[in-house]
Amino acid sequence: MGQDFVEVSINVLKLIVIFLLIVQAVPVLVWLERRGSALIQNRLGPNRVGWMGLMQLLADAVKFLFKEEFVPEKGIKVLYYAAPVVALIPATLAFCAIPLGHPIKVEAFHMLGHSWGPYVFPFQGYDMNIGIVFVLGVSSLAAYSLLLAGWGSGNKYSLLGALRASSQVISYELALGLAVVSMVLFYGTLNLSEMIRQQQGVLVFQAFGQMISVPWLPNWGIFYQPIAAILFFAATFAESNRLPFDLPEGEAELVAGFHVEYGGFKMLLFFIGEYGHMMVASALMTVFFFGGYQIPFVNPDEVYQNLTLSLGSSTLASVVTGFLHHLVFFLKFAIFLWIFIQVRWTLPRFRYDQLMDLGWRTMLPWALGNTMVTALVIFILNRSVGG
Amino acid sequence: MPLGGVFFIALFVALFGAFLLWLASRLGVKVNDPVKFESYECGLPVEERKDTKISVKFYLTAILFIIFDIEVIFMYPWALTFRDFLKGGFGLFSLIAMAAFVGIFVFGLFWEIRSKALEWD
Amino acid sequence: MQGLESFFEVGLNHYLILSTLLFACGLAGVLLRRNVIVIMMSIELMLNGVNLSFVAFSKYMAMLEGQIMVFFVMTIAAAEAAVGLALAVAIFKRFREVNIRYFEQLKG
Amino acid sequence: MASESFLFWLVALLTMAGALMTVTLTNPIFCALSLAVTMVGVSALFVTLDAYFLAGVQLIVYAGAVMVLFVMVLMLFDLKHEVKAFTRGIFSGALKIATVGLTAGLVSGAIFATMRVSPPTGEPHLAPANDLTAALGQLLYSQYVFGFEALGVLLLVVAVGAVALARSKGGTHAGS
Repeated sequence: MGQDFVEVSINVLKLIVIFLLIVQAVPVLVWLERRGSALIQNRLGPNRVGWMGLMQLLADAVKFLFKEEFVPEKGIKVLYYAAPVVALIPATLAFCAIPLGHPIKVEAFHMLGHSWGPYVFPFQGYDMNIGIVFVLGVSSLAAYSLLLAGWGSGNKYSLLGALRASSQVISYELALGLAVVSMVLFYGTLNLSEMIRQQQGVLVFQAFGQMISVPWLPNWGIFYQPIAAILFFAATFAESNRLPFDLPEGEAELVAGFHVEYGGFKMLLFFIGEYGHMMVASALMTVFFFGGYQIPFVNPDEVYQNLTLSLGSSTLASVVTGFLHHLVFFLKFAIFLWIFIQVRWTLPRFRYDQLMDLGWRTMLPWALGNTMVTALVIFILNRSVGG
Repeated sequence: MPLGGVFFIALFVALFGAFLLWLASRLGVKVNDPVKFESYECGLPVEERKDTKISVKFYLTAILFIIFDIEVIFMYPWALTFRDFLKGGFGLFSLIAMAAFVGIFVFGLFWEIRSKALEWD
Repeated sequence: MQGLESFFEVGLNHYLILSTLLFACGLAGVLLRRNVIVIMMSIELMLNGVNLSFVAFSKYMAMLEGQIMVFFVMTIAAAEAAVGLALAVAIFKRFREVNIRYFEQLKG
Repeated sequence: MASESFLFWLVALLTMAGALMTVTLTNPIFCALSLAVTMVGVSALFVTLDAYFLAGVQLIVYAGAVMVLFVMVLMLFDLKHEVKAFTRGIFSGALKIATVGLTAGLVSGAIFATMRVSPPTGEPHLAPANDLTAALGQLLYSQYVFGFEALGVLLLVVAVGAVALARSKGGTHAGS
């Protein structure tokens, strides 16, 4: 964690703030989803409570808090209550590992008769050197929450919904993993910060010993790996059980999927988990394919140096740089969240066999092919360099 | 690696969720009505069957997932070190080794597709 | 203080003892349980104990071979789980129960 | 380092609790869930041993795939609380427990004896973490490449075999 008291407490605080951000973002996203769907369907959506209906979700949360709590007769109490709590953990753990801004450097300073620092705080919960493997590993635990809910509520529809959901999640994890493999192959690292660092500046690559540069495009992963981007994004839709892949919740067949028996605040916790997955997916899209927190064409270190010159204090400049880049990250991130919402209200639902077909027979071969072609291209381009 | 941080936030989240659930159970009203505790099946009388038929496909999918997942996992260290092998002059060797592995993978995948193990109907 | 030192200075010994205990738990499960699936879970437990000792040795002897071995063991464990569960499902379809005794009936 | 050893004891406790519950609980679903806890604990132990990549693999393969399969199969079977979870016979049971205890005691004794004779000298350090994963890959795809390919074949065989087994009609005799 850290070396001294200040570092440890800041790191702890950072984790809590990130978690609270996830929780706070959910009402905003739900509001956005309802207003957005209304916009798409030519309705108004919630607009009475507060400005533009923004307080609606707060009112809903309070209402949820006052709903009656009960366990269904056939349910297993421990599992029934554990499921919504477990639903929160994977998304939070994964999100904490994603870099959200440029690391903040704090110069040594004196306070309370001690000298502290210098410190470097990464703008993320914790900097994992195996970054992406950790994120995938933690997200693969998400299946437990589904299965616990399905089994714990003692209802055959929720069990069916849970089985559907978890086999859908695991089916698409393969294509997801292979898309990530091609990104790892391309960047040559598992660390997310390092991946972002490699996407600096304008599009430059080496081919047959020559540097080819495209000055009007940023050096983003999407231009090298468009197929991986499409596969990854599609797979994350399935991973977070969103339309068009929300078969586990197909109302016409399964009542409401694995959370039929859940109401009130437990339901809200499931919601937070689901939106958390959406946020992790959007953040990973940003990191892998869209330069992470970096401003296109601009080197964060240059921003930092210029700010240091104009502001005078390097600590302050570092903080400003960090938050500036966080803002950029947030913009990119928000665009993907909006795409999630837009897609939900645009595309119809798949049939379950089509869903499985798409995962196993279309996306998996494409992802495999993409990985091998990437390796081949890297091999060919680099071989003629060395001679 | 910040194992402490991971444990801390996991514990924090769990306690946060548990606290909210506890709070909700304190604040809510309790009305005792036996019908409420029945399984929810859209209001129809609950139909009790001894053996709810669950398709064995779910579990077949899970088995195939495990096997292919391991094959994908094996590709991570390879993807990570492919450039090192290239620099060391063993790029072709590494590529062929993985191509053979992927060949086996693809063979398995096509066998499963042909044997209709992946077909849902 | 001998005891406190061994509490604060975690070394190879601690990991090995822990791995032994995990292995013993798994062994007890295999010997004592009747449910085939629980027996298979106990086998996974034993394999995990062994993996732990491999990784511990790999660190304290600074050799990566231990980790390679764990990779292989994990693969084989997963393969074993896949085939074992397929067998258990076959047994269950026939007898509606997964007691280990029914495996005696598995012949030609 | 006090904090590191504290973490070790915490994780070790978690892991052992999961392992004991796996063996003693009578509801198989709870057994599987506690085994999942053990798997996560072992993954954390791998982290304390600097095997970061293996820790991730442990999470993905064991906790995320194998245990999910176990839980799914148990739900498929819908096994209720087991009345006879343990094998019969007090005498044979005691004998079995004694065997297990003896094994554990023997191995622990051997560990203590060995360590007293030749304690591990210092703490040799491997390469830094990111390079460690790369080093693992380099070793796996150079020296152990044959084993790797053999595992590919093994997985193919398992995929074919498991599907064939699972799709069989069940039962041991044709037409039964």
